Amino acid sequence: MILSAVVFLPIVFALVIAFWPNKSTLKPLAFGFAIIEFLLSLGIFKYFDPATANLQMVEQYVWIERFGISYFLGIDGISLWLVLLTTFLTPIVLLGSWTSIDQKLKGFLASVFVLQTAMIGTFLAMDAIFFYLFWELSLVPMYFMIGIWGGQRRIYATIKFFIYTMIGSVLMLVAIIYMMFLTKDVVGHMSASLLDFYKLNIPFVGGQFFSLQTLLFFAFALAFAIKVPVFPFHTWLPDAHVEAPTPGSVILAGVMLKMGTYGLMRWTIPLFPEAADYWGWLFMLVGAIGIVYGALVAMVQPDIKKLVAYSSVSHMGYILLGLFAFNQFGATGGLYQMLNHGISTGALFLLVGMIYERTHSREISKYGGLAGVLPIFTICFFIITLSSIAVPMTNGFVGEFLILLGTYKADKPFAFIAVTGVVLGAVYMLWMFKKVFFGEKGELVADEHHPLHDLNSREIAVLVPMIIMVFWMGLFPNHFLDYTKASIDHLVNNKNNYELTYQPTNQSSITETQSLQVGSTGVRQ
Amino acid sequence: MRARKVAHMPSNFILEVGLPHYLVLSSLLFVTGMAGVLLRRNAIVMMMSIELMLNAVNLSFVAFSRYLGLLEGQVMVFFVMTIAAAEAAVGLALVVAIFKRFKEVNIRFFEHLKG
Amino acid sequence: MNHQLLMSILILSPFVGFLINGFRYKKHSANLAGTIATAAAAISFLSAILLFIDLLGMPAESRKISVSFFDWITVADFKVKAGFLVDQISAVMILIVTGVGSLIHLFSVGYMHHDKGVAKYFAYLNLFLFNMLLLVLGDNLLVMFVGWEGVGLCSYLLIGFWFTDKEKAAAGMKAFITNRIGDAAFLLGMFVLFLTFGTLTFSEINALIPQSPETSWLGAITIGTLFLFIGATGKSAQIPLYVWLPDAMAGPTPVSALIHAATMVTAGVYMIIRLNPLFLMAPNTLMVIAIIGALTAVMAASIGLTQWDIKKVLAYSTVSQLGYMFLACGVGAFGAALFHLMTHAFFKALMFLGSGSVIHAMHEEQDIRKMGGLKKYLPITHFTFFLGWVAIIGMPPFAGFFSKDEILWMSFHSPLGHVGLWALGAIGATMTAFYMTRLMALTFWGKSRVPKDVHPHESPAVMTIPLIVLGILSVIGGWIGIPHVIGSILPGHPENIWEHWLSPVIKAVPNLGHAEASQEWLLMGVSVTLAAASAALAYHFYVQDPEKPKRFAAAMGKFYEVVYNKYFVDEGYFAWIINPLVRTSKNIWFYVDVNFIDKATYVLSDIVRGGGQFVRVLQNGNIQQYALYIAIGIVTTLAFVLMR
Amino acid sequence: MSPDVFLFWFLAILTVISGLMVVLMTNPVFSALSLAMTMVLIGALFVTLNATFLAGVQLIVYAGAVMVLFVMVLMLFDLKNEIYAFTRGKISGAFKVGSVGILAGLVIGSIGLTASTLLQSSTAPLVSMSGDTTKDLGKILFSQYLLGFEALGALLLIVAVGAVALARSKGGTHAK
Amino acid sequence: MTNIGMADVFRISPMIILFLSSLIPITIKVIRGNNEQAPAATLFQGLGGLFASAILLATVYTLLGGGAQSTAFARAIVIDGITLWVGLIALMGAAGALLLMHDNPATNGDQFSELVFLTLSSALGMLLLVSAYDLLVVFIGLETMSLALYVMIGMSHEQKLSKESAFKYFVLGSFASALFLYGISFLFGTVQSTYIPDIIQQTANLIGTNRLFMIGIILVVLGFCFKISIAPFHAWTPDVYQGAPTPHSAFMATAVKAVSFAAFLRIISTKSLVGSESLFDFLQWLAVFTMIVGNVAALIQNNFKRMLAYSSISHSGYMLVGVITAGISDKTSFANSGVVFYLAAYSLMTLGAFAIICLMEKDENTSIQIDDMAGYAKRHPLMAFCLTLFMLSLAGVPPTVGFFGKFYLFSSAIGEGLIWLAVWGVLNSVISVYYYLRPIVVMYMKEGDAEEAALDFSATKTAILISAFFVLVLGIISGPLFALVEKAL
Repeated sequence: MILSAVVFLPIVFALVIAFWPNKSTLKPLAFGFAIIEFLLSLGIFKYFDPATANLQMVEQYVWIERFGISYFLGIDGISLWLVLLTTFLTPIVLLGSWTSIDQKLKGFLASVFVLQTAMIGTFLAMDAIFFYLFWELSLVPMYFMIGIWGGQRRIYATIKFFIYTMIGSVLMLVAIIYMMFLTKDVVGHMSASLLDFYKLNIPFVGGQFFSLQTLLFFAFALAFAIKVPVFPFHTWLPDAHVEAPTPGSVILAGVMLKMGTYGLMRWTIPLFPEAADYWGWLFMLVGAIGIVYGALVAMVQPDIKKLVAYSSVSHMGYILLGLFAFNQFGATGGLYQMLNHGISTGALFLLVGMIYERTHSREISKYGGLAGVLPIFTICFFIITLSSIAVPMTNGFVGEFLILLGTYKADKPFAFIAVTGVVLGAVYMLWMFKKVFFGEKGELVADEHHPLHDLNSREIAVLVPMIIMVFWMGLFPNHFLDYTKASIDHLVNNKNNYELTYQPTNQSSITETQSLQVGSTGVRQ
Repeated sequence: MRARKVAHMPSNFILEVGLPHYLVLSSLLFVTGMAGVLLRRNAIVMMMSIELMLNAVNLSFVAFSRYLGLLEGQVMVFFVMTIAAAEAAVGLALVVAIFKRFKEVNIRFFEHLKG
Repeated sequence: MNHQLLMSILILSPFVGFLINGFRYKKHSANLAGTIATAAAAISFLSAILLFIDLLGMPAESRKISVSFFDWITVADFKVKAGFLVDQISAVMILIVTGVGSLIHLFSVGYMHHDKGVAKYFAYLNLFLFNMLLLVLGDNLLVMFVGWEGVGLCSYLLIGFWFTDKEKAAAGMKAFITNRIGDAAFLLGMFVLFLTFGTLTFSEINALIPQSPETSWLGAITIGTLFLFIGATGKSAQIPLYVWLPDAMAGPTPVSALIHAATMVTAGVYMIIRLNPLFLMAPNTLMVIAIIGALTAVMAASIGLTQWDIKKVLAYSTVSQLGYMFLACGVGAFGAALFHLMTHAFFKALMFLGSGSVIHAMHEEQDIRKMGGLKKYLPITHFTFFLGWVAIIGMPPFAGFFSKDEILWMSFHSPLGHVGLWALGAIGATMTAFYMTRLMALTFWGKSRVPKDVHPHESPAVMTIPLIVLGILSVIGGWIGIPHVIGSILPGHPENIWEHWLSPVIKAVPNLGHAEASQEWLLMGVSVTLAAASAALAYHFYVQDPEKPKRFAAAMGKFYEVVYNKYFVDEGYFAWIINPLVRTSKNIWFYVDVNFIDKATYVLSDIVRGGGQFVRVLQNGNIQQYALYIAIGIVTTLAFVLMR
Repeated sequence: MSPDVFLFWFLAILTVISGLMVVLMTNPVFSALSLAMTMVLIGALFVTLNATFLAGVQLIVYAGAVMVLFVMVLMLFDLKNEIYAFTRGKISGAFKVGSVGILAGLVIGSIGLTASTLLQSSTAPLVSMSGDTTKDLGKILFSQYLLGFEALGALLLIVAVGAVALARSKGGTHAK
Repeated sequence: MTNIGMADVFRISPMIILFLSSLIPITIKVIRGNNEQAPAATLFQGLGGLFASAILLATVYTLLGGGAQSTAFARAIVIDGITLWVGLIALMGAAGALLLMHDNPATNGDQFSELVFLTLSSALGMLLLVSAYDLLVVFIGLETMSLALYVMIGMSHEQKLSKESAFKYFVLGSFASALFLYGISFLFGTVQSTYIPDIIQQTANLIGTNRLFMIGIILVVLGFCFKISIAPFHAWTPDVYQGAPTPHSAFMATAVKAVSFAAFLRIISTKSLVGSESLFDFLQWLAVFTMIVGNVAALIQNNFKRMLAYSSISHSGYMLVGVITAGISDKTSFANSGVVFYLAAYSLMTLGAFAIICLMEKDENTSIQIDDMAGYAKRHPLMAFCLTLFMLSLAGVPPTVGFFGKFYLFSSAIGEGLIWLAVWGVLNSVISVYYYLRPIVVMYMKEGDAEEAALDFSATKTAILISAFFVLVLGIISGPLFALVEKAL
C-alpha cells in the first residue's frame, strides 16, 4: 500500500488545495503536504530490501482485463532513488517559490502536486499503459506551469515542450500496443505488464532498420531521447527552462528529464537488448556529442538560465553515455548522475531564480562583482557550481567518474570525447561564475536604487538540504549505491534475457511469478 | 477482338433494347443532374438538378426491377419519390427563407462561411 | 598514539580551521583568524611529526602507516576506500606541506593584516592544506585525485582572492581550467590503470606491475602513465600547460609561496614518484617526461631572464625548477626529484615570502625596476633572500646545490639519461643563476629606484620569523642528501641519509652502471662554475653597468621581444585554441541550434501550416466547389478501385 | 426496329435532351419546364418498363406537386435570365465537367462490361412483371416494407411541421 | 409474406415513444394557442422522451439479447449491440443538445417547442438508422435525421450564417444522398436485395467480378463517408458547424456522426468486403488524408467552432481507421467496440467543448474566436478547467477518456497489422495537440478582463459538468465500459 500512497497522496493534496478556502494558509499547507509526502516516501526504506533485484512492494490489480492492463506498482533499486529525489525536491521547490509565485497560487500548488504524482507514478508503474498514463500526465501540469507562470515567450516555450515530448511518446504508445499483442504468444493473453514484456523474444535482424526489434527499439528510444533530451532533439529544453518559472525549471531539470533516462534504463535497454547493443554506438555518439555540444553552446550563452539549460544537455549526455556503456560502472554512474543532476541543476535553477527575484534579469553581462555584495549567495552558488563541474567530494564527481570509467571500458573513443566535457564544463561554469560574481560591479549590482539583499533564512533553508546532499552523495556514495547495486548488477549481467520477478502479495495478480526461460531458447542467441 | 465488337455492337445495341440501355440512360441523366449541381449557380436550379439525379436513380431502380423481376425496386422508387418530395419541400422552404434574408438565390452570395 | 586518530587530526585539523574561519568569513580580525588557521596548521604539523616519529620507529622494510576510514565508492570490482598512507615518501611530503604551510600561515598573519577578507583568506589556506594532505596521503589514485582537484580549487579561490579585479579572477579561472585539462588526462590515466590492474591503490598497482619494461608506445602502462603525466603537466606547470602558473601570481604572495612554489605545483612530481615502479616500466613515458622537463627548465628560465615583475621571475623560476624535478623523474632519479622537491620547497618558499616582504614594504609594488638598493631598508629580508639565492643557483653547500647536482648527474649518468638532457639542465642552471642574480641585484643591490612616496620598511616579526626559519632550512636542507663523492671527502663521511631513507619505496634505476668519481666531480665543477660565472655576469650587468642589459636587449632585437613576451604562448593559445573555440561555439549555437534544428522544426510546422492554408484556400465557401470535391473523390475512388 | 425499341430510343433521346436543357437553360423557369418534361418522359419510360403505377405517381407527385412547388417559388422570386448562371472559374469548370464526364465514362463502361453477366444471376421469372404490378406492390409495401412506410409517414409529418416552422421563423430574439 | 405483430412493435417501441413524446411540446403549443410554454417544461418533455426511449432501448435489448430474433419488421431493423450503444450515444447527444438549446440565444425562446420536436424527430431518424438492417431503411433514417436537422439549422435566430449553412448542408446532403441512392440502386441490381445481410453474403461472389456491384458499394460507402465527413467529402462540415447554432453543431458532432458511423460499420464490418483490397487500400488512404486535412486546417483556425469542426473531421479519420480494421478483421468485435467506444468518448468530449462555446455566446450573433477567450480562466475557473479537460481529452492525453478511445482504436488497428495507420493516427494527434492547446493557452496564459463571475447553474453547465465528469471517470475506469460494449457487439 505504501507505493500507492506515495503515488496518489499528492493528487489528494492537489484536490484539497483546489478546494481550500483560505488563501493565506495555502503556502504553509502545501509545504506541509510536501513534507508529509517526503516523510512517507522515506517509509519505503522500512520495507525495501537492498539485497534483491526483485521488484518489491508490488501492488497489482486488474485494471482493464481485456488488454491485460493492470494497476501495477513496484519498486526496485533503479526507481527507489528517483522517487526519493522527487519527493525531496518538491518541498524544496515549494519553499523556494514562496515569494516568487503569487498569482494563481492555488493552480500552481495543485499543478505541483499533480506533477508529483505523475512523476512518481512514472518511476513506479510497471505496466506499460499505466506507465504511459503517468508519462503523458506529467506533461499537463508542467505545460501549465511554464505557460501560466513563465516568462515572456512562455507560450512558445510551453507548446514547444508539449509537442516535442508528445511526438516521441505517441510512437512509443504504438510500440507499447504492438508489444501487448506480442505478449499473447508468450503469456497466453494480452498483457501490458512490463514483466511480461521482458519475457518477449523479439526477433532482431542486425543492420536492417526496418526489422521488428529495431523499430520498436527506436520507437521507445525516441520518446525517451526527446525527453532526456538527446542532442538533435534538445532545443525545446533551453526554451522551456528559460521561460519556466523557477520551480518549473527545478522540477523539469531535477526530475522530468530523468524520466527519459529512467525510461531508457527500465524499458528500452532491457526490452530490446540486441537492438540496444547494435545501435548502442549511436546513442553513445549522440551522448558524447551532447556533452561537447551542450558545453560549447552553454559557453556562449548570454542568459544564465539558458546556460544552465545547455549544461543540462551536456550532463544528460553523460548519463546517456553511461547507460549505453552496458557495464556496471556506466549504469551505476548513469543512475547516480541522474540524482546528481537533479540536485545540482535543481539547485542551480533555484539560485538563478533567487537572483532573478532580486534583479529581474538573467543577463550575464549585466552582472559582475556579486561576490562582494551577496557573499552567502556566492558561496552557495559556488558549491553548486563545484557539484555541477564534478569536483571530487561533491556528488557530481562520483557519477561522472563512474560514467567515464564505464565508457572508457566500453568504448574508448567516446570516453575521449566525453572527457573533454570535464574541461569544457569547468570552462563554461567558471566563465559564467567569473562574469557574474567577480570583477567590477555590473549595472544591476551597482544599482543604488535597488540594493541587493543577501539570502534570507528561507532561502538558506532551501539551499542547505541541497548542499548537504551534494556533499553527502559525494562523500558517501555507497550509502546510496548499496540500494541500487543489486538491481543494476541484475540489469547489466542479464541484459540479454532480463527479467524481473516478485513475490506476489495479492490474489488478483495476472502475471505469473515464475519467470519463463525465454532467454535460453528462441532467437535471442 | 475490339474490331469485331465495334462492328457488331451498333446493330445489337440499337436493335436489342435491354437493361443496359436503361442503365446507361439513367447514368446519363444522373451525371447531367450532377453537372447541374456542379455548374449552375441558381439555388433552385441546383435543387432541380438534384431532383433530376433522383429521377435517374428511380429509372435505374425501375429498370432493375423490371429486368430482375423484383418488385422491391418499385417499392424503392416509391419511397424515393416521397423522400424527394419531402426534400424538395424542405429545400424550397429553406430557399424561401434565404431569399427573405438575402434577396438573392445565386449561390455566389452565400460564401460567408469559408476558410 | 592511535594512528587513526593521529591521521584524523592531521587531515581534519586544517579542515576544522577552514570551517571556523569559513563561518566567520565576515570578520576582519587578522590576528584571530590567523591564529586559528596557524594553530590548525601547526596541530597538523605536530601530528605529522608524531606520525613521522612513529614511522622512524618501524623497521625500514615495513615503514608504513596505513589507515582506512570508510569505503568510498564500491561498484562491482571497483572498490575505492577513503584510505591514507604514510610511508617514506608521503612522510617527507606531509612534513614539508604542514611545516612550510605553518610557516606561511604565520607569515600571512602579518602580510594580510590589513585585508578585509582575511578570515576568508585563512579559510582558503586551511582548506588548501586539507586538500594537499589528501593528495599526499591518499593511498590510491582516486583519493589523490580528490586532493588533486581540491588543491586546484583552492588555488583558484586564492588566485582570484581579490576578485574585484577582473584580471585576477581571470587568472584564477585560467589556472583552474588549465589544471582541468590535466585532470581530464589524469582521469583517463586512472581508467587505463584500473582496467589494466583492476585497482587504483598504489601499493597494489606497484605490486602488480610487470617484470620487464614495456617497449611499445601503445602498451597500457605507457598510455596510462602518459595520461597521468599529462595530468602532472597541468598541475606542475610543464610544457604545454605551464601558462597558468605565472598568471597565478595574481594571488596574495604567501599563497604563491605555499601553493605555487612549495607544495601544490609539486603534486605532479609527487604523483610520479608515488608510482615510480610503474613509471619505470614505461621507458617511453620516462623519455617524454625527461624531455619535457628539460625543455621546460630551459624555456621557463629563459623567460625568467627578461621579466620585470618580481613574482613573475620567481614564477618562471618555479616552472623551471619543476622542470628539473621532472627531468629527474624522467631519468629515473625519483629520489633526486623528491629531494629537489624538498629543497625547492624551502628556498622557493623563502624567496616568495621574501618577495612578499619586499612587496609589503613597497606598498604592493612588484616591478623590480622600481626597486633597487632595498638591502639597507630590509636587512632581514635581504639576508634570507640571499640565502635562498645561493641555494637556488646551486652554490655548495647550500640546499639547492645538492639536489640540483644530483639531478644533473643522474641525467648524464642514468641509462635513461642523455648528455643532451644534461646539457639542457646545465644551460638551465646557468640561466637560473643569471636571472636570480639579476633579481637580487635589481631588488636589493645597486642604486635605489624607489619612488619618492614609498618608504620601505622592514616587516614585522611574524613575517621575518618564517623567513629566518626557511633561510636556515635552505642552508642545511641539502645536507641530508650529500652525494657519495662529496661525502667521501668530508670529515666523518656523512652518509646519504636521503637515499637510504627512500630506498625501500623508490626503485633504483635498472642497469645503473658504475660511475667514475672523477666524472662526477667534473660535471659538478662545470655546472657550479657555469652558475658562478653567470651570476658574476649578471652582477656585472645589473649592478656595475646597468646600461648594458638595455644595449644587450637591443642587440638581441626580435629574439628579445619573443622571449620577453614569453614566446607568445598565451597569445598562441588564444589565437589557435580559445578564440576559435568560442567562435565555433557561437557558430554552432547560431547555425546548428537556432538556424538548423529550430529552423527545421519551424519548417516542419510551416509545412503543416502551409497545408492548413492550402486547405483553407480550397475551402472557399462555394458549395459547388465542395460538390466538386465530392465528385472528384468519387471519381478517384471509382477509378482507383475499378481500374485495378 | 420494333415499336418498343423505337419508343425507347425516342423517349431516351428526348429525356437526355430535356435533361440537358434543365442544366443548360439560363432562365430558371425554362429549366423548371425542362425538368417537368424530363419527369414526364421518365414516367413514360416507367410505362415501357411495366411500372404503370409508378408512372402515375411520377406524374402526380413529381410533374405535378413538386414541379408546381418549384415553379411557384420561382415565380415568387420573379427571376429573369440570369447573367451568372454558370460557375465562372475555368479550371474548376474544367474539373467539374471532366469529373462528371469521367464518372459517366466509368459507370457506362462498367455497365457495358457487366451487361452480359447482369441478368444471368437472376432467377425470378420475367413474366410476372408483364402484367399490372400495382396490387403486388401494395402487398409488399404493407408487409415487408411496413416499417419504412410508417417511417415515411413520420418523415412527412416532420417535414410538414419543419417547413412551417421554418417559414414562420422570425429571426433573432433581439430581432429588430 | 412475413407476419408483423406486436412483437415487432415492441422492438420499435423506443422509436415509437420517441415519436410520441416529440409530439408533446408542439401539441401543447398548439393547444395553448401557439404560445410557448415555459422552456423548462418543454425541455423536460424532450428530455423525458429521450430518457424513456433510452430506457426502452436498453430494455428491449436486454430482453432480446441481440442476435437473430431481435430483428423486426421483416428484418428491416435489428436491435443489437451497435443499435443499443450507438442509439444510447445518439440519445445522449440529443439530450445534451437539448440542454444546450435551452440556454443558447440562437435557439431558445421563440419556437423552442418546434426545435424540441425536430430534435426528437432527428433522434428518431437516428434510431432508425442505427437499427436499420435494410438499405432502404438506412436511407429513410438518414433522410429523417437530415431533413429535421436542415430545418433546425435554418430555424436559428441567427439570420445570416445559419441560413447559409443550412442551405449548404441541404444541397450537399441531398447531393450525397442522391449518390448514395444511386449506389443502392446498383447494389439492388446486382444483389437483388437491399437487405444488408444479403448484400454481405453476396459480396464474396460479386466483389471481384461485378463492376456494377463495386460501383454500388463504393457509392454507398462514400455516401457514408460524406455523412461522417471523410475528406474530400468533408467540405460541408466546417461551414455547417460554424454557421449552425452551437447546440446543433454539438448535436451533429455527437449524435449524427455516431449513428452515421454505426450504419457504416454495419455495412462494412464484414470480412467479405476484404475481397476488394483496392477499396480498403483506398479507404486507408482516405483515413490518413482525412486526419491530415482535418488537423492541418484546424491548426490555423481562429473561430472556435470551426476549429472544432475540423477537429471533428480529423477524429473521423481516426475512427475510419477503426472502421477499416473492423472491415478486415476476423473478430469484428474488437475493432467494432473500439469504434463505438471512441464514438462515446468523442461525443462526450466534443459535446462538452461545444457546450462551453454555448456558454460563452452572449447573443445569437456572437461567434467565439479563440483569441477572445483570454482571461476566461479567471472569470470561470471551473468552466475553464472543464474545457481544458475536454481539450486534453480530444488531444488524447491520459487519463481522459479520449486517450483510451484512441488506445482501443489504434490497438485494434495494430492488432490487425495496420500499424502504419496507427502511426499516422498518433502523429496526427500530435499535430492536433497544438490547436487543442490553443484555447487553453489563451484562457490561462493570456490576460483578459477578469472579474470573477458568480457561480450559477444552468442547463448548459449541467451538461458540461456531466460531460466533464464522465470524460474523467470513464477515462479511469474505461475497462468495464469497454468490456460491456464489447460483450454487446
